[in-house]
Amino acid sequence: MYNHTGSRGSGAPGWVLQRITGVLLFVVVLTHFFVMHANPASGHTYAAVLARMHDPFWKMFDLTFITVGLWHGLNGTWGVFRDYKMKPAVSLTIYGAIILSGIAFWVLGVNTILSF
Amino acid sequence: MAYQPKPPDGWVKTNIKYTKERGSVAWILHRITGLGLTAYIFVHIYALTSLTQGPKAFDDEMKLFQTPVFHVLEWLLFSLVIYHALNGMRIVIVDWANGARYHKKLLAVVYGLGVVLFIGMGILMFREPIANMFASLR
Amino acid sequence: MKVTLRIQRYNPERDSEPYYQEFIVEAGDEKERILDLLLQVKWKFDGTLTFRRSCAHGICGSDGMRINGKNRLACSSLLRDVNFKKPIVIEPLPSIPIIKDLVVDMSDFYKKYEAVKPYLVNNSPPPEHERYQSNEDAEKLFESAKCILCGCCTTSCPSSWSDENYIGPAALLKAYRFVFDTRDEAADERLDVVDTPDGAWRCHTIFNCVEACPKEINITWHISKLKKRLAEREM
Amino acid sequence: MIKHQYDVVIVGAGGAGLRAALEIPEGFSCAVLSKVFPTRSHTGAAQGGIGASLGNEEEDSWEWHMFDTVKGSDYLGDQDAIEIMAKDAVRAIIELEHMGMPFSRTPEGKIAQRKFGGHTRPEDPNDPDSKRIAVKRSCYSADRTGHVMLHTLYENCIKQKVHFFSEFFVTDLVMSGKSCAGVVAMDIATNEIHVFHAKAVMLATGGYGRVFRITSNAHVGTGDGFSFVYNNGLPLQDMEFVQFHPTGLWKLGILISEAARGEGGILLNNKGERFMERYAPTVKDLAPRDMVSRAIITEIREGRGFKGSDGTSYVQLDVSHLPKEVLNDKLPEITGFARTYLGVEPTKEPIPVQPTAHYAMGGIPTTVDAEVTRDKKGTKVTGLYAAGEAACVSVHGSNRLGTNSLLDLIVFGRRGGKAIAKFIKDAEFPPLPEDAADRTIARIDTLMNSKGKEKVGALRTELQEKMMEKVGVFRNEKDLTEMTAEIKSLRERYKEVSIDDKGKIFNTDLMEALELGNLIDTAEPIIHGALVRQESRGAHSREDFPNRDDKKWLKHTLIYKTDGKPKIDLKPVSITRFQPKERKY
Repeated sequence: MYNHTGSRGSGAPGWVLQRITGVLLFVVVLTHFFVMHANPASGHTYAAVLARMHDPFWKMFDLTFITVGLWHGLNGTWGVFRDYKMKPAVSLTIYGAIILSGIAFWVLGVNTILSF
Repeated sequence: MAYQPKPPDGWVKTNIKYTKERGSVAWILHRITGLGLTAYIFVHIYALTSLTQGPKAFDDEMKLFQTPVFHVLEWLLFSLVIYHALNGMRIVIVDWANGARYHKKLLAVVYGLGVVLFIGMGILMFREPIANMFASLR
Repeated sequence: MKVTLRIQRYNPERDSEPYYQEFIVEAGDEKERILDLLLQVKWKFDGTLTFRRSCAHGICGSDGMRINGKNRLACSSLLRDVNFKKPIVIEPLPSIPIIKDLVVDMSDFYKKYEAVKPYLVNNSPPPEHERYQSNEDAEKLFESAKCILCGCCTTSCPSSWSDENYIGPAALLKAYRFVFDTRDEAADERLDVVDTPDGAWRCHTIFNCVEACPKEINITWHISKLKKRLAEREM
Repeated sequence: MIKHQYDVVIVGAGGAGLRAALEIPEGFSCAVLSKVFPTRSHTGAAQGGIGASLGNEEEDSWEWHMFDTVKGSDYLGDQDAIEIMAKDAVRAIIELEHMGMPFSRTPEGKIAQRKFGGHTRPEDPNDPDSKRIAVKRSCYSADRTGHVMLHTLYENCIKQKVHFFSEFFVTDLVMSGKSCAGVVAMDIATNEIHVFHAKAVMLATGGYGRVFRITSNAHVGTGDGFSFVYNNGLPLQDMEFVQFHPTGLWKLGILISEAARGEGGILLNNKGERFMERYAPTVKDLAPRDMVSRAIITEIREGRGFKGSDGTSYVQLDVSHLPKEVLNDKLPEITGFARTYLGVEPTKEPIPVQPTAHYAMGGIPTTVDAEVTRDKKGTKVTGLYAAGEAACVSVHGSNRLGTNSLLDLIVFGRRGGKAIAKFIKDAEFPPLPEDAADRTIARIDTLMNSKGKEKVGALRTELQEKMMEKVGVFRNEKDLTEMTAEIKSLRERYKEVSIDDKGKIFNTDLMEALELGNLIDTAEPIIHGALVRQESRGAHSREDFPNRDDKKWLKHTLIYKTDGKPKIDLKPVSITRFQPKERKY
């Protein structure tokens, strides 16, 4: 039976941000891929990575990538899960897991970048 | 009520039974690639933590990733990226720029451009083996 | 020309599960309506076959059903629109309860329709004459006003399949119809209903509704306008 | 059996029923019963528009509208009622607009109007006797006027929280002495019998198009209301007047609105002639429907029709010369119908059309306040009301003009609602007879247990084909006499009908069998009325009596069911402003 759940807050900010981050990632990921992976011969030694990591531009670039990418991916994942009916406990667990793992990996990634 | 309507099929069965429209295929692919890429970001971040353990740990790991098998996997990963990116742009156009009126044309562009970029990327990535192959033919 | 209809049957008084039954009917030509073939079955072979029908030309919205895997109106689908070389598979609309054979329980669908306050609200005293509205503003509503409430869209939507609490494309279209009416004053109340996870945000622009709509309404376009309006309101 | 008590019960949720429901004041209970979900009602199929002398596009007046309606009715319409309708039309349209109906608009933002058959104005507005030319009087919303009107009315009913009983099939009236005490209905979903005890009952059950083979009407148009009244000893009025719409889609009968001709479409015979020029030199293709239908049948009979693949004949409706924008913006549905059902591309080729049974001018006799009357003196039946196509006020006389049906619904639906609202304030519930549902239960039991050989589908097809053949556009004594015998035998054979579905859930087999009974009940007065009326007037055209006979037949017929031949009574026509004249266009 249809049971309207009323005010669980607007989905608008999430929807708008998902699109903005999407457009951002479109640029960031493709750049990353072309720079890092299109040419398998270059840039994969410790020294080369270190050199890039000292460049503030690339540092910012990678920080953006990790932040925006994780947010976009996890918000999307939550969006997928939310489409299916779940018991509140299950849904809360999944939501928690998504947030915690997001924070954990963000810290992990930022720590890597900022170690240099 | 004196009668009990039969509850409907679950969503899995309905998804399987219902005609696969272009749009719904694109949506399913978008979800799968999205979930896949999110999982990959986790792996990627974790793998690069070896940078903090010094040059040896990192270079040893890189050796593994620089094998041909991983290059092919990388190329396949790119197909997920390119599909999710292009289809994502289509969704943005649908949502923000009247794209709903010509979504099928947009979808054709997504697939067309996707294939072109995928092949292009393949040529870029494997230009050395390809060049070698042609050289040996000469 | 002989055509085979493979019809999903279910009689709650007799059957525990739906099953399929085949009927071979005689069709004049490719322009025969599927509805007429169903009526042929009912009137000649098996009077127990149960389905809704009324106007028989796609304006009343009674005979929405799934024909060869896709939601359509039986009266506005002709033989040539489907593959009739193989048995034509006819099933009730998916993902809503089946009352009998092809008759489904639409009460949930109507509840969702009513949830968006589908009526003009204007509390200012009306003028003696009509409320003026430019033809452009009027035409913005025409496509959405075509809706016949057949249920083909909402029951074709994967978001509805996974959660029946999703308000569905038909109700969202109806919300558009009034939110964008220049004469209406209750847009905010309606947007409140729609601005929930069970509302517009569960639409993932899958376009199944557009493919299914027998009146060729681009429902997704209308929902996208609604989402933009919601986003603007929020910002 | 389940009993309900409501102050008002409205049967039928089309335009008239919904409009009436909106008039029931708060504090009184009102139930609207419909055998389909309200928005599936046949009002939704109306296309072209709703007539009112708004004068938004060109000068117009309600008197011209009234005159056109009177002339269109071939002077059989009651002029007091027509005056009320034509005067009230403007207010009614404005009210619909205020309710939210999305109309097409003029550049100034007013309701747009277009030409329609039979609607005219004097060429010189200051000289009422000057030549009359077509006028833009039909208010429209593309070619889905009925659809948006039905939805608007239903929406307003939701707003007012009207109580609907959807998919309840009414089977009988409950009469308590001389007044009406409610209705008996069957819940289609469960086969349960419900008795609705009411102070006032309104029948808004629509028409009977399905009596005929080729019809623009929905499958639900089975004349149920006519049958209830007829079987309860009350009369039906002017049943012989059946409107055949000239342009039904060939073979299917689906309506191709007069708006197609209002926007400039023309009819062609197989010589490529615009034949309406010969039949109605001034308004040509925009002549009233009865004349155009007769013209088409005449063309076909004289060999100027096109032969279809199935042996039937048709003429062509050509809209291909109209600008594409007109077709797309103003006639999208009907061009769609031609494409979908006949594979004809209306922008390039003409559409095959033939006359199709469309509208019941006659029906349940009522006063101008929708109160049902029981005799020629106009004695009212307490607590019983009727409106819409089921009723005969009579504003359409012997031939209805296009756009006047939607107008009829909202004008007399509202008046009926108001009359009911006034009535229920002081009225008491009439006693509910113990045996209220007995007749229905017996009828259903008989059908459910019958082992007879007759089948609903076959019997109905036979009825429809014979009616089409013998009681169609042209009629004569021989055919009609044969048909009276035929209907008698059909009635006998109906007793032998058995059904396949013996179940209790959503038994549409049973419902169709009950509807067939209603169809036969409705066909009988049509045939007898047509046989008795020895003249040609409006839609009733007797080959053996080709002229109008005002001396003898400027009268309404009232027809009562008896055990033998139905009893016919005559009722005077109200003539106020316009004396009968020859009807020429």
